[in-house]
Amino acid sequence: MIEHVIPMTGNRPYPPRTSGFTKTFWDGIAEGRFQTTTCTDCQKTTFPPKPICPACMGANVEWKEISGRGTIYSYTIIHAAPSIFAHETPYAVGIVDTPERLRIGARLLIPQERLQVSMPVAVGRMEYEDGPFFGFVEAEGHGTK
Amino acid sequence: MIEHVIPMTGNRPYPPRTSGFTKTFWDGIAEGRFQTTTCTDCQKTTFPPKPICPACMGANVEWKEISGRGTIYSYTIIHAAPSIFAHETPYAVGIVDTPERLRIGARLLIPQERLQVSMPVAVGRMEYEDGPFFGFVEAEGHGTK
Amino acid sequence: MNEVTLLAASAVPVGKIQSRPEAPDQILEHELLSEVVRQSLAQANVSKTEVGAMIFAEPHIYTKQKYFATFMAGYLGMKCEGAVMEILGNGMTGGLVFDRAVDEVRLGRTEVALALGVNLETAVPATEHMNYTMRATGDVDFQAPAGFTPISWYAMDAVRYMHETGATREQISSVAVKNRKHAMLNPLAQFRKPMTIEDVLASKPIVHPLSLLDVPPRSDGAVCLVLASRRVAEQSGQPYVVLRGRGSYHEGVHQIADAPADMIAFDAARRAGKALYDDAGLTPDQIDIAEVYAPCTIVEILVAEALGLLEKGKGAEQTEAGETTLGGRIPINTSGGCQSRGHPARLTPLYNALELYQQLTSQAGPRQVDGARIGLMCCELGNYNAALTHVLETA
Amino acid sequence: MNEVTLLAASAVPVGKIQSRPEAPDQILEHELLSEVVRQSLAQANVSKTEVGAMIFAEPHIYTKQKYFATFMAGYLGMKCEGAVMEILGNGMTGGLVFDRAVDEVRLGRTEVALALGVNLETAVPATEHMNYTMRATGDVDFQAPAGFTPISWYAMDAVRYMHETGATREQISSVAVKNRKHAMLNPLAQFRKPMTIEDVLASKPIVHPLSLLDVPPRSDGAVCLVLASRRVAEQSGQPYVVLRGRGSYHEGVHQIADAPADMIAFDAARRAGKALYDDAGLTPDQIDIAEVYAPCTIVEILVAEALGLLEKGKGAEQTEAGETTLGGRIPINTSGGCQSRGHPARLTPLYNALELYQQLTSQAGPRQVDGARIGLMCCELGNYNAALTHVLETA
Ligand SMILES: [Zn+2]
Ligand SMILES: [Zn+2]
Repeated sequence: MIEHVIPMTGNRPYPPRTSGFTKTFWDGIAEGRFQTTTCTDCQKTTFPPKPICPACMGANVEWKEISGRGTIYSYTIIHAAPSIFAHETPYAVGIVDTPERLRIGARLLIPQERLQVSMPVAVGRMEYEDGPFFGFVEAEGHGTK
Repeated sequence: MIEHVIPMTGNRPYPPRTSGFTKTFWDGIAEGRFQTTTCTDCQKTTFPPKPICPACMGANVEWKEISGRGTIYSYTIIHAAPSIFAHETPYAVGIVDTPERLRIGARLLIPQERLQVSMPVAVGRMEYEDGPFFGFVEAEGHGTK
Repeated sequence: MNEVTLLAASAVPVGKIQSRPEAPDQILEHELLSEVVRQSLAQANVSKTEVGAMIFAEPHIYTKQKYFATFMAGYLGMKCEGAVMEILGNGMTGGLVFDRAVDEVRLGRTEVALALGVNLETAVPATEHMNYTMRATGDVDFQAPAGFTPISWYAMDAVRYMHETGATREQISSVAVKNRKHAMLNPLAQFRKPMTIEDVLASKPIVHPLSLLDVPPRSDGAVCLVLASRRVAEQSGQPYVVLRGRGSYHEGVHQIADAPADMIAFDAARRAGKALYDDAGLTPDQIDIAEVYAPCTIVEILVAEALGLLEKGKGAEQTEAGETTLGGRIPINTSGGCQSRGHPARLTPLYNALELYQQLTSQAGPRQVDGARIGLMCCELGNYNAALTHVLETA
Repeated sequence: MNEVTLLAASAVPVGKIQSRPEAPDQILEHELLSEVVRQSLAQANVSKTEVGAMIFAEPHIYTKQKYFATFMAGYLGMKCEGAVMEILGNGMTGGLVFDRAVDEVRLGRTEVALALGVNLETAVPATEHMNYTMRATGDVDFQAPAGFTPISWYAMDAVRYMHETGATREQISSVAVKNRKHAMLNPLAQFRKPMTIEDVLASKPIVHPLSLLDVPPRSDGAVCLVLASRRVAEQSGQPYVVLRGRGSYHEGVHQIADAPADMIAFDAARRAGKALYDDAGLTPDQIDIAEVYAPCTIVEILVAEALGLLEKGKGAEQTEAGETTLGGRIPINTSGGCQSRGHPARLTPLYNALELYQQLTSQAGPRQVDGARIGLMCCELGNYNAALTHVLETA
């Protein structure tokens, strides 16, 4: 479940496209579910979600909700951005590894001075004016140390 | 010498670029000279003009004025054009072979019903509002038969 | 060097697939192609771990995902010891993709290579698309400003051919009627309704003397071919065809030479054809079927003449007489050709290879050419200023 | 198969070449490249009629003349029995161009092939250019919307490397200082003024922890290499180098895997390196010099470690200690590398090959590595998710 909501200013600088297939994912983000696909033949879970299984090339996949928790494998702070993102600089992006053995690249909505490798994070919904996107925030309880 | 001037409406739909090298050609068009380059090593004349010789790959070329006369090798009338040319449709383009043994692709400013293979033509300056381009008109004296 | 086979070929039907920018559900390039790859591997009965190279036709600029080849390698999790790359070369794009995929197997860099791509363009109006393509088929400073369009060069071939040979417009357009007959039998074809010569002649003028039904439609497509070593092909238990030869020639010209020359001889095709016949040890009369890249009706005639499949200067007449129709002496473009099978430009040569695969493995259904064992394909750059030829043979 | 040599290499100095749209005198892509081709053929002492293939790096979208390869074949009147084509593949573009040109000679399709291209982009602001390139270095729907930039992935390599190894920012940035020292001796380099580690550390932050002088500048370029059969090379009377081996690997990942993995091992480079050493019968310690595709300082360290040229986890420290500097144990990027020689992205691997050619034929002037006989080059896709390696040797 997506517990965190982060208000964002303006529209999404580069809105994702939605296909008949990925609609399930994006609708889920809007509705508070963080989901991806798992192969019902070989059990491989993959992210981003895919209509075919990249492990066995089968076409039998099903959606499942994932924890949305993970730890930062690495991160960076972007000072020089594409012009469509310039108004959001500096912003942090990172690589998050999850307990489902997924690796996800995403925006990190975490103060720069707190960012560190191995920090626990949780998925959040970035609430832009024209629609949502996903990112990660510092996991609750982590900030107390 | 370019004897014919054809008034055109508006700006050139797709204006050619001018380099330090091709400036001589485009200035010539504006000033009434139809020119190209000849290799001073192997005497090859080429069109469009080039700073290197495509016959011997030498770099010794000189500009020379050419007759601007020729005959139509083939032609077509374009009814479905790129949008930037749509307002000029239908228009004719063709392939002109010249006495200097050059082959030139260009606009043919000739009434459709008169167009024919082997028709003698002469170079003309298309006078757009933002600058000139070259094309071919029916050679004088040809129309009398 | 390794012998190379074509072991499988899958594609979506040619047609209008690209979604408009405002459509709520977008057709995504990678989803479309992934399914085709999946089908082709199933058809080939090879596992994804055997694939060691992926050669892509570069998608059009309209396709959002850039560096599509390496993206797809990631999307499919395809580990490759051979090349993962995108190729561009006008109408030859698909042919070069095929050729390079073959080379990866030939050179032993992998035993299985994919030749694949996606072509999405139909949601962009033709008049806008041409603002871009006119910069590809002419000198942008000396020819594009005159208003040449890509197919205007072929139209000039037609005018000249009619002038030199006395061929009629009806004879040239009979190519389109013949191709429609073929397309009616091809489930992958874009246009499958009956069509007469009167329909062609009455269609909207596009580039004199060619009308709407003489020229290619706008088409989307997605295709994947599986090239494999003979060893893998034999072990697969699936039908396959063998690459018997190839030829290639670029005459050092872009659209028109800088000096008078015989433009309608399609000399590059003649030379690439000769190289092919020499390489394969064949003569033109031994070819059972041919799939040639021919966006316009006139082009099919000229390339077939240059390849020795039709008689020089008589190609239009011979086409009208049915020599290239299914059941005729030398069936050409049994797929339906660019006019009716459709013309997803950067993939057309790959769809042509698919047609040869189906014919030479006797999987062409109602359009099957009886006893077809040797098939030729040919594609081009510019106004056939370059040609690339391959001959495939029943295993 | 034919043995292949690198017989000549010409280029314009890397720098800002592209003209702004409003400039009265435009730099034309074909005029720029034609002169480089002319020089390379003169240097190789081969006539244009011997050239039988031209493999191009596809120019950027900003280049007006489309289907540039076949246009150039026409502009130069270059008749070719081998391939005329354009290739695209991120940072690997130039490497794939080199590799395919080599293959045309290797397969006997020609005795002389050109590997060439033009990269014009500097008149387009970086912030605009990135609106396009961000779609190449990530999933356009799942990653691009987060704001990843092409070099942000390398920055994350740096953060992780520092975390795992304890390497310092100063050690990583010592790559840039070393490369500037090299560039000061290279007339083709874009930046040749003296520079200190303090300059790097004080430069504007770009992608933490990398600053302006850790990352590549915007660069234009034009380059042409002449690949030739051993027979042609010998007859030329000119100095040349021999291709001794190659390796290639794509790990089936685009930027990041879909599962946790060691991102900074650059496993594709390790495997392509192993394939190279096996093919050439060499070990890493036999390499005299290396030119590696490394847009950012950290990348040079990681790829050198993966190729066995530096010790795993110690590359930053060894670089700071001067092991990869001219005069050091294994000079890397004697050209000045991406940071100082410059980074015309689609041509960088071709400029790297040019540097090896000059070094291995003892034409590198004041930056000549004494006794350099064996040189390695390596380029990549994504975040080194794929690597292509070649080793060249003095004839
Ligand atoms: Zn599976
Ligand atoms: Zn000359």
